[in-house]
Amino acid sequence: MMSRFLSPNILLGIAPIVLVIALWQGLVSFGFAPAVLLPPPGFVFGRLLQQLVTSTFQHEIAATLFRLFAGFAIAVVLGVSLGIAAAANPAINAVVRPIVRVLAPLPKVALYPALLLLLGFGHGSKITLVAADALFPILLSTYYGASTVEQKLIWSAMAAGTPRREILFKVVLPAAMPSILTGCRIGLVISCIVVFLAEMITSTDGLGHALVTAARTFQAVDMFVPLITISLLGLILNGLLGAVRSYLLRGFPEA
Amino acid sequence: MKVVPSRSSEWVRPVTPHEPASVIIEIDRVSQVFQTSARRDHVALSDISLTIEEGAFVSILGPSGCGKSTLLYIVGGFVRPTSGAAKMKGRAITGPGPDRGPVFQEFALFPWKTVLGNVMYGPRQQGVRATEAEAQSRALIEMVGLKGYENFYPKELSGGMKQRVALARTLAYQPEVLLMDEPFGALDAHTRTRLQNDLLNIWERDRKTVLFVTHSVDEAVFLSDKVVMMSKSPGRIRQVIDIDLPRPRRRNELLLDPRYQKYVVDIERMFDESDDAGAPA
Amino acid sequence: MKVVPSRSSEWVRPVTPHEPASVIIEIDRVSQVFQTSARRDHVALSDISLTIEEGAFVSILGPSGCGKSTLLYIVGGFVRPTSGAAKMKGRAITGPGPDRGPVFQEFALFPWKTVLGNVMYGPRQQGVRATEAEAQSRALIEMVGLKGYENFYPKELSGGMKQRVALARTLAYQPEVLLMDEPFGALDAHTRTRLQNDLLNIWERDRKTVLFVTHSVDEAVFLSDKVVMMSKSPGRIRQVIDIDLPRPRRRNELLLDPRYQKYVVDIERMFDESDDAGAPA
Amino acid sequence: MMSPAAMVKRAAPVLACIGLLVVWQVASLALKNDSFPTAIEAMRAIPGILGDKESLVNILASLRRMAIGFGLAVLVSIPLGLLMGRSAAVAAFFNPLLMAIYPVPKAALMPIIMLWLGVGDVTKTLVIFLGVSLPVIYHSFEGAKAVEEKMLWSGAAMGLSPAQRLVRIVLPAALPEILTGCRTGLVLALITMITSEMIARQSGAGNILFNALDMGQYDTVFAMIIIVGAMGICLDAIFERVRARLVRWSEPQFDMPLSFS
Amino acid sequence: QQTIRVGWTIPAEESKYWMMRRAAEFPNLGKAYNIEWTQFQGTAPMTQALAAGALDCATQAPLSLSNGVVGGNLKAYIVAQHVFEKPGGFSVYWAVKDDSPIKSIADLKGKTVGISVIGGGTQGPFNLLLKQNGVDPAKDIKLVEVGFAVSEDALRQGRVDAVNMNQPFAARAEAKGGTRKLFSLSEAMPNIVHILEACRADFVDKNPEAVKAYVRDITSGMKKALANREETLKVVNEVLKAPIPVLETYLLKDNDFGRDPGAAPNFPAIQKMLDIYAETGMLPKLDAAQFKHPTIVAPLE
Ligand SMILES: Nc1ncnc2c1ncn2[C@@H]1O[C@H](COP(=O)(O)OP(=O)(O)OP(=O)(O)O)[C@@H](O)[C@H]1O
Ligand SMILES: Nc1ncnc2c1ncn2[C@@H]1O[C@H](COP(=O)(O)OP(=O)(O)OP(=O)(O)O)[C@@H](O)[C@H]1O
Ligand SMILES: [Mg+2]
Ligand SMILES: [Mg+2]
Repeated sequence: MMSRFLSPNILLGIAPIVLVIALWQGLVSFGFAPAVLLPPPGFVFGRLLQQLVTSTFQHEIAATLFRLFAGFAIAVVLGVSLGIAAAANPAINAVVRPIVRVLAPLPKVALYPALLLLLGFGHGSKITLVAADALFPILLSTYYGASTVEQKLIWSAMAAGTPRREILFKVVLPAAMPSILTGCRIGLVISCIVVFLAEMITSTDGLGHALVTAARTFQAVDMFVPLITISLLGLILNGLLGAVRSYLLRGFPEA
Repeated sequence: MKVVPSRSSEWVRPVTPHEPASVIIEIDRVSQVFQTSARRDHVALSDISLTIEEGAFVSILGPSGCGKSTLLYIVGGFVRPTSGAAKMKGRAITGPGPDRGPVFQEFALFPWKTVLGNVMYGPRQQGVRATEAEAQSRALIEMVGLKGYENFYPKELSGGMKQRVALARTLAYQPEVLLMDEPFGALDAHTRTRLQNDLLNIWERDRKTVLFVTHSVDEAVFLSDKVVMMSKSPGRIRQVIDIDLPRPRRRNELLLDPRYQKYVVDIERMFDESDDAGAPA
Repeated sequence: MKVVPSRSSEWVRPVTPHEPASVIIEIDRVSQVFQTSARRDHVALSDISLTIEEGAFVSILGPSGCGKSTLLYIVGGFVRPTSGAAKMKGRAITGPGPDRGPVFQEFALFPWKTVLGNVMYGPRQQGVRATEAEAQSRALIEMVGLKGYENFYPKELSGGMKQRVALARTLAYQPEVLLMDEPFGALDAHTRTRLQNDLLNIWERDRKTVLFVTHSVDEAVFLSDKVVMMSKSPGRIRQVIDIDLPRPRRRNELLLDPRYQKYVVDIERMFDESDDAGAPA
Repeated sequence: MMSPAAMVKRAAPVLACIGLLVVWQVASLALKNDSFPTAIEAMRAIPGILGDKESLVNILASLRRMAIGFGLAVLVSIPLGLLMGRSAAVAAFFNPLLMAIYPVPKAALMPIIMLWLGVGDVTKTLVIFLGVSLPVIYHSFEGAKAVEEKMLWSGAAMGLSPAQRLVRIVLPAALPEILTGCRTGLVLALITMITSEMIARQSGAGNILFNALDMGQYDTVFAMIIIVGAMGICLDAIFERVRARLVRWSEPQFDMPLSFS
Repeated sequence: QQTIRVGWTIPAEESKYWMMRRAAEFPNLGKAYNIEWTQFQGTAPMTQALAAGALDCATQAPLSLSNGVVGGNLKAYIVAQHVFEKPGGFSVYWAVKDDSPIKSIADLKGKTVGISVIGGGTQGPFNLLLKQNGVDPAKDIKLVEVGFAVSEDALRQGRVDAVNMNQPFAARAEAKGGTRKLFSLSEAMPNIVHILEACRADFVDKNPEAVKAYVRDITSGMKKALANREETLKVVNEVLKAPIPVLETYLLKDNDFGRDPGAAPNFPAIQKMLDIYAETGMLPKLDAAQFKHPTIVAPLE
């Protein structure tokens, strides 16, 4: 029922993050971690603010965001449509299910070298990797969500003359929405991780690239700036997803 | 009451139910056996045969769990009977269609749509233009007494209100056959009486066929041309009673009619005769 | 009928409802306002005050959507009223407790438990030993006519069967106050009558207090000491009527009693007087 | 005797696998790319791996870490997710924190993780733990949110304390959704089991795979990928068994009418 | 009995591979001290692990070690050396396709060039060479990171115009043909030291005896590796899983890196490399002497 963000809730949410930062500061101050490996948070946030206004850093963020969104969008479209199709049609299910069983648990990074050669060192290979990793959580959630849709909802729609194909969009999709959105949330987090990983393995720009170059030369502060950025990005994207969620699920009791 | 544009508004229904009408629904030796989780067979319907004439109002009465809902699902085409077959206009029923509109016992409203959205769904699906569908739907919502609740989501409605939305949703797309599963079960007497009259009006005007599950003998006799009495364990048809009362019927007149009272008393007695608290087959 | 071990089986309930009994539930100027998704306030209950004496059988009658369920939720402690307060035995109700047992309109059975598992849940929770709880539960299941269905899961039951399981589940843990929301709404007349009698027996033997929502004026008059009539938009109490009929009551005797008939007719007329199809506040 | 349709259904998984291999074979032949060997080349390398005792020890070591990581993650995440689902305050407290922490790639934190946990099993198990817990927490969270309130009210009226309600009502009611999370968790467990061995390795399946990758021995890389895929099939089959047992009560009673023709 | 946590990597640390695979031939190993082996992907993560105290000794490149010293407060001794570029032997080189129009370093202008690790050890000499030929490594070329394992494919697929080659991948590519050497690192300086063995200074100071025994075994491991090529091929095959026929084409032959028979670090060469890094702006000026322990350094008998 509490669909609106109340300010006490925001405070509650900020509290643990502040605690973590305090813990971080404590670890540095009391010597549990040398500053060269774990720089004090003040430094990192200071540098972040400095960096944010530079065009190079903005360019890195833009590159990462583009790959992130492109890959995630592909994963959502593919995952949702395949998941629903598999839940609705036994023939498709018989094909998709074993393929998913095999492909889902594969470590996609191991295919990254092959992807690089196929798609080059630019956006293409990274977007593909992000999509491949984010796809399966979304697909699985959609599948399970769609296969537990209340039968009578489908019956009602069919009796109202909805053609079978449209049932998927008009009933199964909205009814499975809570589960799909959970899958998307997981897919989004995975996308964040994977886009970073891909950029760390090989790239010439992006936050992941900024991170490895800093890490190799032990510039701890510069290394933490991309980390904090991705953290903030995660928070922001999650907030957006939360807003989308409470809009889409406004009729559901759990919203 | 001009909410649902009638298909043939000039047409007047003959008042005698016994005129030779064409058969619209034919249920032919239908049985339904469920596999329970305990891996046992459970016979819900056993050898049901029934024919329903076009334009007839048929009620089904029977003890709880005797298979009334299951029978409706089969006619609706939602469930395939284990054996036997149901036909509509001579063609086997293989799936749901907009010619048969169900009102489910559990309502089954779309939780992601508002009251208006739920009611408009059918007409929109049938290709009615948005403005027109909305006007029709609003009229139906008003008819079921939910004016002002158009933008409420199902979770914000009371049980009886949900039931009325489900009723309006099905009426909105004007199916030829209505399959109604205790559609007034959660309503107070007053609302119930009003909706019974509304339903009769629509039925008489649009020459619909209605298959109506109810627990109220009263209601069954008041509304129907024919009452099907079922018995339990396994679900069978016990008796089919033709209700030979003049139409149009008015509640207050009918209540005083000794024929009406006799029907009610007879049917009630019949139920009392058998103790139906049986165990599953 | 020896299914529920009575707490004081020798105690005989006085037949006159007007003896000075102690108040068990006190509802004091309760209002309930819901926030709808459309961000509007919707007044479900407005300024409700009501006292219920210990051991009384009180029915609530009212048009669909008038706030009967909401009122029950407040007494159950499931919902905190927007303003006003409900008290039980002088103490403010702050949450649910095993002293008040609800039977919900939507049944709310545990889908992962069988019929037996659902019914046994309460007694087991109260610390009754497994064998004893099972014996009691089986007896209750038999009472509601579901013998043979003990190992069925809720999804395998018909609507009326689920409702009976919900009833048995609540009776099983013997709450002092029963909060019943149309507990017989989905039952056929025959089963309904049987369960009404069973309920009266339990109530008379165990001196329970019952708050009973129903849509049947008949049922309300037959069962109750007091009928609360509510009106809609926003939900208010219109009138409280004491039913001054002798107990124990037998249905067939009562049907012939002119006092009974007068009550029914009076209450029905009262409802008819007002047209309650209001819009939300 | 099986009907032809049933036989096709039975054989579908096998057919799909064969189809996958054929597509792979054709694609790799068409692409002529050394780092993308043909399916046959990759399969030829499998006996070499499975026949080698050391490799088997490696694979078992990985599986052990995976089992521990998965088990711990499930044990921690389900209660946390359920609590978040039932208490707005708990959700408001943890959600932003988790959403700030999870997107950070663990590989990037290696220097600090190594500082406290070294480079051994603990670190890798932690990585697996984090991978698995993400979907389990969030599916439990959503599952708990969607539990019908009146079921909880019934429980409360029977005298269940909030903690008991969480365990005895929210948990079973949310179980189908939780299991969906576990299913995704299983996938991520296998992936992180391998990738946790990318940077620092002592023993493990990832060790074999990434060594081969570093050495440009792509047939071994892809043979390992096939082996991981096979593990995926087995684990999923086991999982589906367990799932079918646990949530029999929730499966839809009727076939999806979409396929009803 | 002291345990030493050792980091290693592939593909050119034969004496350590011997110790891992033929432990029985090292009498002190397992008696005087113990080793916990952890394999890493590259030297940079090992530097981080050394700085974090998660490793005691590890394979290092001069650049990564120096980065650890400059940025990570790492104090370490170079106790042995694995491979270097001996004149006439293998030198990491940049290859182009046979039919490529690129004939000289100057032709690289405007091209996409692959390098195994951007900012890695080879980039100092590489940058120097480019500069000497009038190419600005920062502006005139597009540098992409291509691991050694995929460099051949990347070149053949046309993803890069030139790419660096290392053994054993170079040997494999040469056997196939179709590529040609454009320039090699040895043109920037001779005797480039590729990988070393380094140990954390605090660990050495605390456990001088164990480290001494370890260095002694590295020395003898190197001896064994050089003395018995047949067996070394087998050992390397077990570790790298690279087929013996491929190893056969280069390992410990003339077209391989150089190995000092006593695994002795070549401090002057290291100093020279540090100077190049300083010159190309990758590092501040450093003195190689700080890495030298007075007694514990290979060769130790
Ligand atoms: N999925 C199922 N598995 C097993 N048995 C089932 C299933 N669905 C229904 N049944 C059984 O079939 C019988 C008929 O059920 P049905 O819902 O048709 O009854 P009904 O006449 O509509 O009852 P009510 O008036 O209570 O709604 C019941 O005994 C029920 O237990
Ligand atoms: N969550 C909610 N949000 C907004 N309005 C609500 C909500 N829950 C209930 N209402 C409104 O409160 C009013 C009373 O609902 P309630 O369920 O108490 O009615 P009722 O008397 O039990 O009706 P019925 O006989 O149909 O069950 C209704 O108008 C309903 O729309
Ligand atoms: Mg039914
Ligand atoms: Mg209600």
